[in-house]
Formats: sequence, structure tokens, C-alpha cells
Amino acid sequence: MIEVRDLRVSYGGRVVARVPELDVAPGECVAIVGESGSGKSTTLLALLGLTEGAEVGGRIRVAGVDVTSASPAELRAIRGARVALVMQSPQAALSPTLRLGTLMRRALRLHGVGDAERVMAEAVEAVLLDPAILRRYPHEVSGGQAQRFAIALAIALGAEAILADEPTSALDVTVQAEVVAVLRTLCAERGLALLLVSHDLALVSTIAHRVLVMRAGEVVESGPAARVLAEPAHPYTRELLEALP
Amino acid sequence: MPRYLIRRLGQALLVMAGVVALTFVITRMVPGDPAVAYAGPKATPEQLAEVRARFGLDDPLWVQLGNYVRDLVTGDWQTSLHTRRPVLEDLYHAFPASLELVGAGLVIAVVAGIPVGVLAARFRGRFPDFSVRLTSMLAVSLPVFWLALALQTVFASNLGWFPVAGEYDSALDTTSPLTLWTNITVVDALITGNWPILTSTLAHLVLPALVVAAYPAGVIAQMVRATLIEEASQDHARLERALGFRETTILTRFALRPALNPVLSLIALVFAYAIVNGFLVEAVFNWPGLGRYAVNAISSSDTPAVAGVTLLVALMYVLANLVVDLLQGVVDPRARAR
Amino acid sequence: MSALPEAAPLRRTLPRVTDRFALAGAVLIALIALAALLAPWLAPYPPDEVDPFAALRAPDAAHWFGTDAAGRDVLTRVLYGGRTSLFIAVTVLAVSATTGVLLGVVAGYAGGWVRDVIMRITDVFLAFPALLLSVALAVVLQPSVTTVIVAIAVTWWPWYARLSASMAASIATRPYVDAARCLGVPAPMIILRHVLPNSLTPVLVQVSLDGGGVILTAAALSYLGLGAQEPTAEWGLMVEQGQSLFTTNWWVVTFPGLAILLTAFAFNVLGEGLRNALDPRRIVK
Amino acid sequence: GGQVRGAGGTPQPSTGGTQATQSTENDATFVYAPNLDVVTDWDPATSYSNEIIAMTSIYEGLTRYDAEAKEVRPRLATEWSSADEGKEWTFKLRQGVKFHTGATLDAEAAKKAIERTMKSGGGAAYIWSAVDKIETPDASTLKFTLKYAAPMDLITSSGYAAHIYDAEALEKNEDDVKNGKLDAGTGPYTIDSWQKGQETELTLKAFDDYWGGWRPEQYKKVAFRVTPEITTAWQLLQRGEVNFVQRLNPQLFEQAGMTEGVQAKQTPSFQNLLVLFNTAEGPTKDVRVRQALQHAIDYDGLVAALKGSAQKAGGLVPPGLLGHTTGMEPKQDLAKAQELLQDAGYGPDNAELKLTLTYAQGDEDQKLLVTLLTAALKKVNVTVEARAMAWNAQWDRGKKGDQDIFVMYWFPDYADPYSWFLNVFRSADEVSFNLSYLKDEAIDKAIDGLPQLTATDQLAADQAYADLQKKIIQDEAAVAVPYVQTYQRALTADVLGYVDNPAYPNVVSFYDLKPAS
Amino acid sequence: MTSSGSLLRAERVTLGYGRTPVVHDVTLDITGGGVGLIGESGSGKSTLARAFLGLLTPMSGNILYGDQNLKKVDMRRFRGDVQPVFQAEALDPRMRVGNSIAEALPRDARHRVPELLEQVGLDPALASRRPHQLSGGQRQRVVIARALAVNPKLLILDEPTSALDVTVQARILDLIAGLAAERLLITHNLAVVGKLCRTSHVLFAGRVVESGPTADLLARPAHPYTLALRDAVPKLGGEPPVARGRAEVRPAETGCPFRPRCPMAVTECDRAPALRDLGGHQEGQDGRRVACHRAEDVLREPSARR
Ligand SMILES: Nc1ncnc2c1ncn2[C@@H]1O[C@H](COP(=O)(O)OP(=O)(O)OP(=O)(O)O)[C@@H](O)[C@H]1O
Ligand SMILES: Nc1ncnc2c1ncn2[C@@H]1O[C@H](COP(=O)(O)OP(=O)(O)OP(=O)(O)O)[C@@H](O)[C@H]1O
Ligand SMILES: [Mg+2]
Ligand SMILES: [Mg+2]
Repeated sequence: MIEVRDLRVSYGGRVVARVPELDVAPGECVAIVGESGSGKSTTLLALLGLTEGAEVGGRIRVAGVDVTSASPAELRAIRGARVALVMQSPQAALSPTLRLGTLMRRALRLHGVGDAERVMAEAVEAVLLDPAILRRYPHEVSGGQAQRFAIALAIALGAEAILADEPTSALDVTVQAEVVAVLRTLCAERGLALLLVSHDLALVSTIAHRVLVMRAGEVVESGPAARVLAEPAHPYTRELLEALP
Repeated sequence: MPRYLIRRLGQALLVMAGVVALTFVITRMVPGDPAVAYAGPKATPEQLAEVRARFGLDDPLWVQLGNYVRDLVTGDWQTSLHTRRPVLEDLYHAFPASLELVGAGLVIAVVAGIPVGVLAARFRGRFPDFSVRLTSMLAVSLPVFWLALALQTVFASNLGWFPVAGEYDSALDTTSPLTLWTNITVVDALITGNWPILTSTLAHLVLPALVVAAYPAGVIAQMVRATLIEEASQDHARLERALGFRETTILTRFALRPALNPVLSLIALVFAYAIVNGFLVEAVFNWPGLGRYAVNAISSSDTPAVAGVTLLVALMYVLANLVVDLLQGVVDPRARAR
Repeated sequence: MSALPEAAPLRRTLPRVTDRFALAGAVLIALIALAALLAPWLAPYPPDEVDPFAALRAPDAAHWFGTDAAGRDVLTRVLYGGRTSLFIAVTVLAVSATTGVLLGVVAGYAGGWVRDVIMRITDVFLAFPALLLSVALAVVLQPSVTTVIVAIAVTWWPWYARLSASMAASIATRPYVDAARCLGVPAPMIILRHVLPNSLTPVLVQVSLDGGGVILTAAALSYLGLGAQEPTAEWGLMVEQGQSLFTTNWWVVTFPGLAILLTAFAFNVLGEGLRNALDPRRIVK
Repeated sequence: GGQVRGAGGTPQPSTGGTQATQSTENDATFVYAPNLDVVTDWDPATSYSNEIIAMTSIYEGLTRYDAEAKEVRPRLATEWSSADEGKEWTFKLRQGVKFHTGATLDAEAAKKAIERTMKSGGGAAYIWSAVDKIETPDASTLKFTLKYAAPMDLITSSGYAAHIYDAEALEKNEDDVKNGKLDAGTGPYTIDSWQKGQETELTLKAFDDYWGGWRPEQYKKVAFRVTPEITTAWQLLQRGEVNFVQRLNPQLFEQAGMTEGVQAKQTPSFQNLLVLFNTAEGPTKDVRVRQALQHAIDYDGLVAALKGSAQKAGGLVPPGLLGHTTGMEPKQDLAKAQELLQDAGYGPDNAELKLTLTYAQGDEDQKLLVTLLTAALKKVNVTVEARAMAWNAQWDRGKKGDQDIFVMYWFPDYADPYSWFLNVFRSADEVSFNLSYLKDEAIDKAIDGLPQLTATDQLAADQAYADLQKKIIQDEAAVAVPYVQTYQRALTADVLGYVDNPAYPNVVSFYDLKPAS
Repeated sequence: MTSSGSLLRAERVTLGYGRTPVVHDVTLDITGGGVGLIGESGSGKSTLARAFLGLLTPMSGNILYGDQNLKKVDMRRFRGDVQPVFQAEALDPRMRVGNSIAEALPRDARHRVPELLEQVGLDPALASRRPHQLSGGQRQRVVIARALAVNPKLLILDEPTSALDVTVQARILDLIAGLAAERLLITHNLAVVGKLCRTSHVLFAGRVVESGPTADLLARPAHPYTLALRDAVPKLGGEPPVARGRAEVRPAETGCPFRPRCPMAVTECDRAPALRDLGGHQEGQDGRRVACHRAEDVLREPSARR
């Protein structure tokens, strides 16, 4: 689903993220962890060609499209429809003057999905939301609801992969648990590829199959989650683990 | 919401009270004896005393203020020294013409300013942005009176494309008299289907309305641009991009609506400004509005008239702000929740 | 908890001011100010030298901008007019910004009824468009440059009061202000040391934007005969005097008009540039 | 809502080339572009302002002054005579004159009108102050008995306060008159519509029963289109949207002279500029300072810069009026001025002299004077603090004697120099227009003798005026008279018969006009 | 619970901004051994802290300092005793951090700045920097140094580490744990309270819903919210966190505020539950208090025991 080789992202000559290898298969959950500013978000955005003003090198294949050489139209075709993005702050990521349903309807029309009303209702129910939520404005829903709606968007558009950039860090732990539950279900039951960025090692350890640890733009360690957590090879990873309460 | 409404109305009333008090203070500071100004140069002392008594000019100040407020509320805005008619009546005739001019100017400003602002935001940092910013800065830097003179000289006088001055060809008063309903010529001509007057008024309106529009168009373009850029850098714009929407779609269909809110407040702000700017424009284009009335009043030290215009414009300002505050709820659902 | 853009300290934001407009505006203003300051040396004639027999000469080698109805050199008067205009602008901005910011900061920090009282007064003054109140005041006071300054300043301070009150109110809830209060720092000190400096950035932007507005308003007042008086060289007054000559002797009106335009433009360019760099959303007046 | 604006109102101006035949009915409107609002007072008794441009076509006096011939001509009176050394005047009234109200003019009506005007005390009613009583020996004879001799034939030709009107109708319909719905004159035109504050403020229409009768080519409709900006007025004139522009600046006037389709007319007026020095208080109390100021004015430069819109004055009385003197033309003499100042303890080597000056706001010509005077005085270490003021404020301040120099225009209400002396230089307990605050018994006495002389012995009167002017200008140096204004009008070329009569400032005699064929 | 040994006490305080109360009728003691305040975002934790600091006057109820009402306390003394450490942005961005600390010191004690910086493990040379030139962890140390400048008896710590990376977070917490002053610690991190606080109070929608000895509270939550909170915390390598209940937008206005989200809600919950003592004191610890009609059922819930 996602295949990255020798990715280099730099802003004005300063390299901010370097990822030698990153693959996510359908039904798999891969997590990127690391301290603030280590280049996690940058890596994620590069996958959809959303890093404005950055020079991106290397090979990125996402849903069969070579992102670095794709035309804007080709990129727009995979964005949303095949690969969806879920962001950190749930309400801020929704246009404040639009009802949730309006946004979803527009997105469906954009990607030519027919029978919008039924698709919408199903998608919303799939993330355990009441379809009535579609008539609400972003400020009228809770953070957890907004975040689950973002996931519903991906489902409705038929995305095969979800890129989640700290999807729960703005949420309370109780609400975070709901969102994580939904993401897990999608991965396991629908075979979605999930790339999750987080700084919470504990959270990552509970759902990810594989983990990449980043620091200062470099991947310092990667491998199956269980192995990395059980026997960390890099001192930084060890430090991270020790810091956990 | 109703509570907010009441609070907001209370505030507006309070401000109006302050405006009235301030206006009163200003009118009492005017040099020259108002009685002399009214009674005329060769009035006898008895006549002057009579005028003083009639207008209560001998009462203590606070009594005068009380009377002033009472009179204002009961619709007596004093009598103009210059036209010798009730100020309110004069305003009733002059204001619609100003409203017509300023309204046309603002419509032009909005119609021109918003798309231009969108264009600049869409091509941020590139040539269209550069030229829009430059033009809009020029527009807000133009001295109106100078622009009015220049446009009139070039487009009316030298090229003859537009009429020089006036509101419409007065010959039409005979050939197709206008029935008045709102006192706003364009509106009345439209509702009574008086095409000759309508077309003539529109032709006369072009140049002065353009001059009035220059400043608001500039600020609106700047504001739209700035807000759109801000909106487009928000998280939700990133999500919209990630959903595959085009940049232009994001600006016009997603970002524009929240961006309209500050634009709306801006229009309220600019409205009063435009009326006053219109004064200078009206003087040049001989537009029969408040401005001509005010300029006459100023040059003849017609204090009641100046006070009347001041009060009216301030009232319009307070009203416009009130309306905008209430309109915000329509544009932005978040404001409704407040 | 990310800081609002306007809270960003100036020192940190100044290096980011790469906006070409801001730079161009600053350079332009510096040039205009220089021309005005050096007017006695740059101007080809004394400012009040009349020559009625050489009235209304078209621009030529002796008079680059021509002469006016009293035979005075227009270029000279445009240069000297810059002194008047800039003097008005600087004084008005200094007076109104100081008054407005002090009141606004107190209102914003104190909150409660203090804020209510100050803000309602501010609202009253705001309800008068600057030009209109200036007109009313100029009718009351005798027209002169001083009157213009007083009149405009009276209508201008509320903008700064409002701006800095909202800034101060938001600063007042910042943890560092709370922290200072918890350390027992007295309120006036808190206002001076923490609230005021941190509310200043948008005021600075507004001040540079307003330079143009003040110059335009002053010119408009003089144009209405309510401002500077003969024989003071002032651009608005020069336009007013030449107004009826526009079709026959264009230079009398055109050059002072361009001078107003250019100066107001320079201020706007600077202000807009700064705003664009610092805070893209602030409402202009 | 629902009322109709300007029905039957203003109509197309005559754009020339109507029909070639003389006798074609003229249905064009003559459009006059004044720069101020036209009417402030509709009462013919008290009217004393810009409405003269309309009132003189609606109302008529007993006589009319012909400035070209310098003669008084009959109007509502056909002949008149004086007796008792000018203290008794008899006027014979024209027969068959109808008021617009329908009433017929007779001696009784005329008497009532004049008496009402006298009683009003407002406006220019003072012109009748010599009248002791009015009698009507018969229906067509009006007899004035005066307290002192006065030129009644001139007084009755006044543009203000001399109107004969149907006083009864006027009083009965006071409100309608005040609102311009009704007039009570005998003139060729009557009010058609009046809307204060509108651009086309006033329209007049022909009075069918006018005693002079109507010929087809005469203008039957007149409109006043208020146009404050000179440039705008000029543009309207070029486009033929207006027919007459009351006042242009010299530059536009020059252009008008060269513009096809426009005729430019220039006539000396009876209006001159007075620079009054405070003789009562302050530094100008010293006559040497006043004389120095007189010498500091650049008379020739001023006239040159005014480019034809003014001519140099010689004394207080403009040419064309009784008492005009020659040989009194002033000249700038800065050396003399400096010398005089030196004597008075000022000048370049002494302390700076600061003087305050007030003048009319918005008047370009006065401003030019101020500019030149200020520049000249600066060279002799005199600083002038000049203030442009609205007339009311300026006058108020003047009455308090609160300035050193007061600049204003003066013109007579009827074609006679008397008012320059009576109003401006005769001392009075309460200052009105004596803004030099001159208080000299000999001068007062001489002024009081003027009307009698005018009424009886014009030659002696002429001499008396000349002597007085010498005294006031040269000896007392109470005033400087820089120039007499010249009217510069522009009309569309298709209008024939326009004559500018300075006795009636800015008035166009619409009845005398006709379009070119 | 005794009021003796309580440094600060909130007695039935209602707090709010403008006219809207956000903390309702809360009674709470700050006792020795560390007090934790837990609750979701917006539940009023910072508001309560501001009241304890005398920055916010209660709409009703009293804050007692010792036995005295805070309104009547000599503020100068109080400021020397109680100091805050805020969650973020606690340093004036325009001031050099040295000056920020100096502000807390009397004029003649300015020389103590380097000493204070060293005390929190910072290089004294940093004094001449401005906040943005420091890392988040360094900044937070400066804030603590400033608070220590007056030798306070009590520190009120409002999420002192939540903006920091985990590794940095751990070091700061160590620093705090080593300080002599008593503390009120506000956090949403349960593990942190577990380490640093003997007693804890759980806040929900401006009300205390449960309080008691921290260890006991986390081991056997008696309130469904505490339970949900505890179980939602992911454990390293453990099972995925458990989502209990439904995500609703707003707490209920009447009755039990947690009711809309509570998986165990019954009709009885339409009545607001009072905070009551829970029987069964354990091993000489302070008592547990809870505001839930079904606390006993919660305790019996099998999955609640870990
Ligand atoms: N538009 C940009 N221009 C220049 N530098 C950028 C830009 N966006 C990000 N960076 C830099 O790239 C580096 C990595 O940023 P990124 O947002 O990927 O970090 P992150 O790991 O997601 O951090 P966090 O946990 O704080 O979100 C940072 O040093 C950041 O300053
Ligand atoms: N200055 C303020 N004005 C108005 N309302 C406020 C203000 N500060 C906080 N509130 C409101 O009071 C409630 C409680 O806020 P508080 O900051 O105490 O929550 P908190 O528990 O500290 O949350 P967090 O974990 O997000 O810091 C919230 O609903 C918040 O919106
Ligand atoms: Mg990130
Ligand atoms: Mg908080």
C-alpha cells in the first residue's frame, strides 16, 4: 500500500526527515514515534505530497502512484479517495462554517462516489456515530466525535490507507481510547493500512505491528513493535522506554 | 441569544447617549452668537432676546442638555440656521441621496474587493498577489477629493463618457416625473419602473460611486486576502487538501465563508467612513446628499445642521455595527452559540 | 497552548520581516522625511516668496512644478508641505497612541467596571468618523495646524485604546502575568513591565498603517478650509487652492495631490507589509 | 411616500439652434448656475441675500438703475419729481399692472408694501430710513415726505427692500410664502417650484399677465441649478447643461473666451475689497502703522495675479458711481512702509510686530491678498496671523474689535456710494460694519450731509465724497482699498441680449434675453 | 477528614468567569504528602488552582489559608508561602529569564539568581537568554526556579510537564519530587499522581466526583469516571486501552453530570449524587469519598479490579 525508499525531506537545504525504508501493507499498523520536531509529521505529509515548500527526494509509492513525480491531478485523485489523513486537533481540522455532512457530501461528489446519503450513513455508523451528527457544526461535536468523523470520511471515500498524525494527542485519555478502538477495528476487520504518528510509546505499543523511532530527522530504530519495545537497540529508544512512568 | 441581544442593544443605547452628550458639548462650544446667526445681521436687540428665549439659550447648560435630549427624542432636531427648516426634514431629504451614493460605492467595493482578494490569496507571493496588494494600497492612499477632481476632469469633462455632476438629468423631472416612495432615486425609479430616470441616475452615479468605492475596495481586498491566507493555513485547509480538493475550491468554498466575518465588520466600519468620505465626493460631483448639506452647514457655521449630520452619521455607525454583530451569527455558526 | 501571533515578541518577529513591502515602505518614508527635513536646503526658493507677476507659470526649468496663483514655487511648497504633513502625522500618532494605549492597557488589564467605563467612552468617540468629529471640532476651535492635530488625535486614540485593551485583556490571562501577580508584583508594575510591552506589536503595525490615514484626514480638513491656513505650506490646502484650476493649470493641484498620495502610500505599504509579516488578520480602519 | 418630485420642473436648457424663424415660441428653459443656495428668505421685505438673483425677476421696484447710462429708469413708476430741496418726492404709478396674486397695483398697495418693509426692520429696510410719511393723493400717485433730503429715485431702484408687492396677500398666506409656494410680485416671472437643498433649487415660469407682455422668443422658463464648484459649473456650461455661470476664475474665464459655443462677459462691478485697520486699539492705533500697512500692499501685483477679475481701485467709491475719484490709485512702497514703521518703533531693527487679520473663508481672492500682504510684511519684520473665518464668526469677532485688520467686500444696496460711508465709517455706539472703529465727529458730520447734497446738488456731493475719501484713506489711513472686482460671467453662445448691471449684482434679466436664431 | 494539617482549604467554593460558574460547590483540602487533582480538559482544574492562588475570587464559598479566610490574609505573607508553577507560557516572552527570576526576589537578593538556576540543574549562564532561546524543559526549570526564589511552603503545579517530551518530562518530575515544598499537582497523567501525591481528587465538569488516597483510588475506582480514566491509559506492551461509555459532547446540566457518558447510568442518576464517604477504610489511610449512586456496584464490577 505504502512503499517508501530513501525519503529525504528538506526545508531550504536543511534536512528535517530522512527515512531509508518504510512499508505499510493492508491490514497492517505501522507507528512512527519520536520527540517533538523529529520529523514525524513531515514524513507523513510527504506521503501525500502535502509538504509545501519542501524539497522531497527518494521514492514514494502510495496506492500505486509515484508521489514525487505525480502531477497535481494524479495526486488529488489519490488524496482522500485512496489515502486518508487524520489529524491531531479534531475540531480545528474541520471547516468551522460547514456542517459535517456538507463537507462529506462535497468530498464524495468530488471523487464521484454515488448514492452519497447511504454511503454517508454507513460510514458514520461504522465509527459508532449517530448519523444525526452529520447535521451538526464542528463546534457542536466532541473531540472524539470529530476525530471519529474524520475516520468516517476515509471509510466513505473508500480509502485503503489512513495516515494518522497524532490523532489522539488532543483528546482526553477516555476519549482517546474510543478513537484507538475504532482505528484498530478498521485495521483488523477491513484490512486498512494504518500509518500512525505518535509520541506516546505506550499507546503505540498497544496497537502497532511495527515501529519506527525517529530523532532529529533520522530513523534511529525500526522493527516489529514487540521486539523494539522488549529489546531496544538504540540508546534513545531505551531512554524513551525508561521515561515511561 | 435574547440576553445577548438586550445587552448589545443596551450598549448601543449607551453609546448613542454619549454621542448626544458629546455633540451637545461641541455645539455649545461654537464661537459666535447662535442667536445672531439665526436672527440675521441687522436684528435688533429685542429680536435677539426673543430668539434667545425661543431657543432657550439663556437657560443653564444642564437644562439645555435636558431640553436637547428631549427634543431629539421627540423628533425636534432644531432648525437649520441656513435653510431655516427643521434639520430632521433637511436630513430626510439629503440622507437618501447619500445612502444611494455610499450604497453604490460599497456594492462596487464588495463586488471588486472580494474576488480580487481571493485572487491575491490564491497566488500568494506571486505576481497577481503583488499587483493586488500594490493596487489596494494605492486605493487606500488616494486623497478622495483629489481623485474625484481627477476622474471628473478626465472622464466627464475631457472624454465626455459620463455626466459631469448632479444626480440625474433634471430635464427628466418634466418628461417623466418620479414618484417618491423611499426618497432613494434609484430605488424609486426601479419600483415605479421609471427607466429614463433610472438610467440617467445610474450614469451619474458611476464616477462618484467609483471614488467612494476606492477606499473600501482596497481595505476589503486586503482583508479578504489576509483572512483567506490565514484560513488556508489552518488545519482544516490541510484536511481539505488531503481530501483532494483544489486550492481554488478550498479558498472559495471552504475558506471564504469564515473569512466573510471580519469583512462584514469591516464594512460596518467603512460604512460611516464612506459617508463622510462621500462628503468630499458629493461636493465635487454636486451630489444632492448629506455632504453638500454638511459642507454648506460648515461654511455658514450652521451649528444645528452640523450637529444633526454628526448625530445622524454616528447613529448610522452604531446601527451598522449592531446589524453586523447580529449578522455575524448568520455567517458564522460559532458566533450563534455565543 | 500556542501563543497568538500578536503575542510573538517583536525581537523574535523582526528578523521574519522579510516582507518586501515593509522594507520598501520604510525606505520611502525615510526618503520623504529626509526631503521634508532638508526642505530649506533642497527647495529652490524661500517658501513664502511671492511673485504675482509670475503667477500660474507652467512647469519649466526655473519652476519644475510650476507656480501657484500667488506666483510661489510649487516644488518648494510641496517640500515644505511635507514638513507640515509629517509633523501633523507624527504628533497625532504619538499623542493618540500614547493616550489610547495607556487607557486601553489599563482597561484591558483591570477588566470589570473599569474596562466597561473606558470602553464605553471609547465607543462613543469611535461612533464619530474621524473626519466628521474633526470637522465639528475644527468648526468650534479656530482652524489651524494645532486644531487639526487636536481634532484628529481626539478621534484617533479610541482605536488604539480598543486595540490595546483587547490585547491587554488577552495578555492579562497569560500565565506569566498570573505568575507575576503571585510573586506580589504590584499592578502598575505588571502593566508596565509585562502587559504593555507585550501588547505593543499590533499597535506598532496599526500606527504605521495609520500614518497614511492621518495624512489623508489632515489633508481633507485643510481641503475643507478647516485645517492649516495661509500662508502655511500644506498639501491639502494647496489642493484646495488649486482645485478650480485643475482644468486650466493642472500642476497646482496635481503635485500636492501626488505628494499626499505618495506619503499615504508609503505609510500603507509599511503598515501593510508589517501586518502581513506579523499578523495577517488585523482589521484596518 | 408617493409624492411627485419636480413635476413641471426643470427642463432642457436651450441648446441653441431652435427654429430659424423669429417668432417661434421659445419653450426652452434658461438655466442659471449659481454657486450658492439661491433662497434663504422669500419675504421681499427682509430678503437680503443671494435670492436677489431670482427676486428681481419676480418682484419689481418703482424704478430701476441703468448702470451703463448711469441713469434711473422707470419701472412700476412711469415718472417722478422732487420738491422742497429733495425732501418731497412724487411718483406716478404705471397703469394696468397686476400682481401675481391677481390684485391690481395701485398707490394704496404700493404704500402698504413699503410700509410693511419699513416696519419689518430686517434686511435692507434701512434704505427707507429717510422716509417720514407716505401719502396717496390718488390711486396712481405716491408721495413721500422725508425727514432729510435723500435721492428717492435711486433708493426705489434698490435690488433689496424696494420691491412692491401685494402685502395683504403676503400676510394672509405667510406660510406659503415662506415655503416658496406663493409670491406676491409684479415681475415677469413667478415661482414654479422650489426645493431647498436640491441641485435644481428653484424654477420660475412666465407670468402671463405681465404688464410688459410676452413675445414668443422670450424665455418662459428659468431654472437655478446650484453648482458650488467653479470647475463643475464650467464643465456643465461647456456641455450646454447650463446657460449662465455667475462666476468663473480668471483662468477659466480666459478659456471661456476661446471656447466655441461659449460667450464670456466682463463688467466692472460696484463691489470692492476693504482692508480695514483697527483705529481704536492695538498697534494699528498708531496712524503710522496703518499707513505703513497701506504701503505694504502690492496693489499692482494683486491685480496682475487676479488676471482681469479685478481692477485697481482709486478711492472708496468704484467707478460708475457718484463720488468716484481719480488720482488716488495706491501703489506699493515698501521703503516708505519701512520708514513709517521705523518711526513707530517697529521694523527690521526693532521688535517684531505681530498683527492679527481675519478674512472670509473660502474666498480665493481675499486669500491671495493675504498671501501677498503677509509675504511683503515679513520683509519688514511684521508677522501677520491670518485667520480665514466663516462670515458670522468673523463678523462677531469684528464687532468685539478683536483683530487688527479686517478684510471684507462692500457693495451698495442701490447705486449710490452713501453706504460705504454711512455703514462703514460713521461712528456708532454699537459697532456694526464700522470695523475700523473710526470715531471722528467731523467725518460723521460730513457723512450726515451727504444725502441732502446728493438729492440737491450733485456737483457739491461729488466734491464732498472726494474730500471724505481723502480724509478717511489718506489722513486717517483707516482703510486700504486694493481693488474693485470685475464680474466675469460666461453664457452659452446662443443667448442674446445679456447685459450685466452691477447695480444688481449677479442678476440676470431673463425677460430681456432671447435665444439666437 | 480533618482540617488540621490542611495548608489551604476550599470550602464549598463556586468559581466562574463572568457570571458562568465552571466549578460548582467544591470542598477540598490541600494536605501534606502531595495532593493530586485529576480530571479531563476543561473540568476546572486550573480554575481551582487560580482560586487557591488568590487570583480568582470565589462566587460563593471561601478559601481558607490556615484558619483564615484568604480575603483577610496578609497577601504579602501569603505570596511568600504559596507559589504557582504553570502549565505553559509562564515566562514573559520579552524578558530575559534572569530578570524573570529576579522579579521574584527583593532588590538586595538579586545575586541569588545563579544559585537558583543551579538548584534546578541549569547553567547560570542561561540567565541572559530569553524564553524562546531555551528548550521546553529548560523553560520549565526556570519557572520552578522562580517559584523557589521565595522559599514557598506550597507549590501549586498546573500540568508542569504536559507540554514536554516524555524523556524531559521524567527529569522534571524527578526534580519536583525532590523539592522540599508541599505540592498541589494538577495533571491528567495518572501515573504521575500515583508517584507524587498521597491523596488525589478527581474532578468532572467542575465537581469533585471522587477523592481519597491515590493508590487506593487507582486500584479500586469507585466512580465510573475514575474507572474509565484508569482503564483508558495505555500500558506499555499491554492490551489496548478500554473504551468505557459513549463520547458525548457535554456533561449533563442536571443530575449526575457524568450520566450521559456513564455505561452504568440508571434512572436514579437523574438526581445529582452527593459526595459521600465510602465505607471500609483501609490500613489506616484517609477515607474515600465518592459522588455516585452506584459506587458500590462500580467497586463490585469484575473488570474494575486489576
Ligand atoms: N514548513 C516548514 N518550513 C520549514 N521548516 C519546517 C516546516 N515544517 C516543519 N519544519 C521543520 O521540520 C522539522 C520537523 O518537523 P515535524 O513537524 O515533522 O516534527 P514532528 O516530529 O511532527 O514534531 P511534533 O511532535 O512537534 O509534531 C522541525 O524542525 C520543523 O521546524
Ligand atoms: N479566562 C476564562 N474566561 C472564561 N472561561 C474560562 C476562562 N478560563 C477557563 N474558562 C472555562 O472554564 C472551564 C474550566 O477551565 P480550566 O482551565 O479550569 O480547565 P482545566 O481543567 O484546567 O482544563 P485543561 O486540562 O484543559 O487545562 C472551561 O470550560 C473553560 O472554557
Ligand atoms: Mg507533528
Ligand atoms: Mg488547565
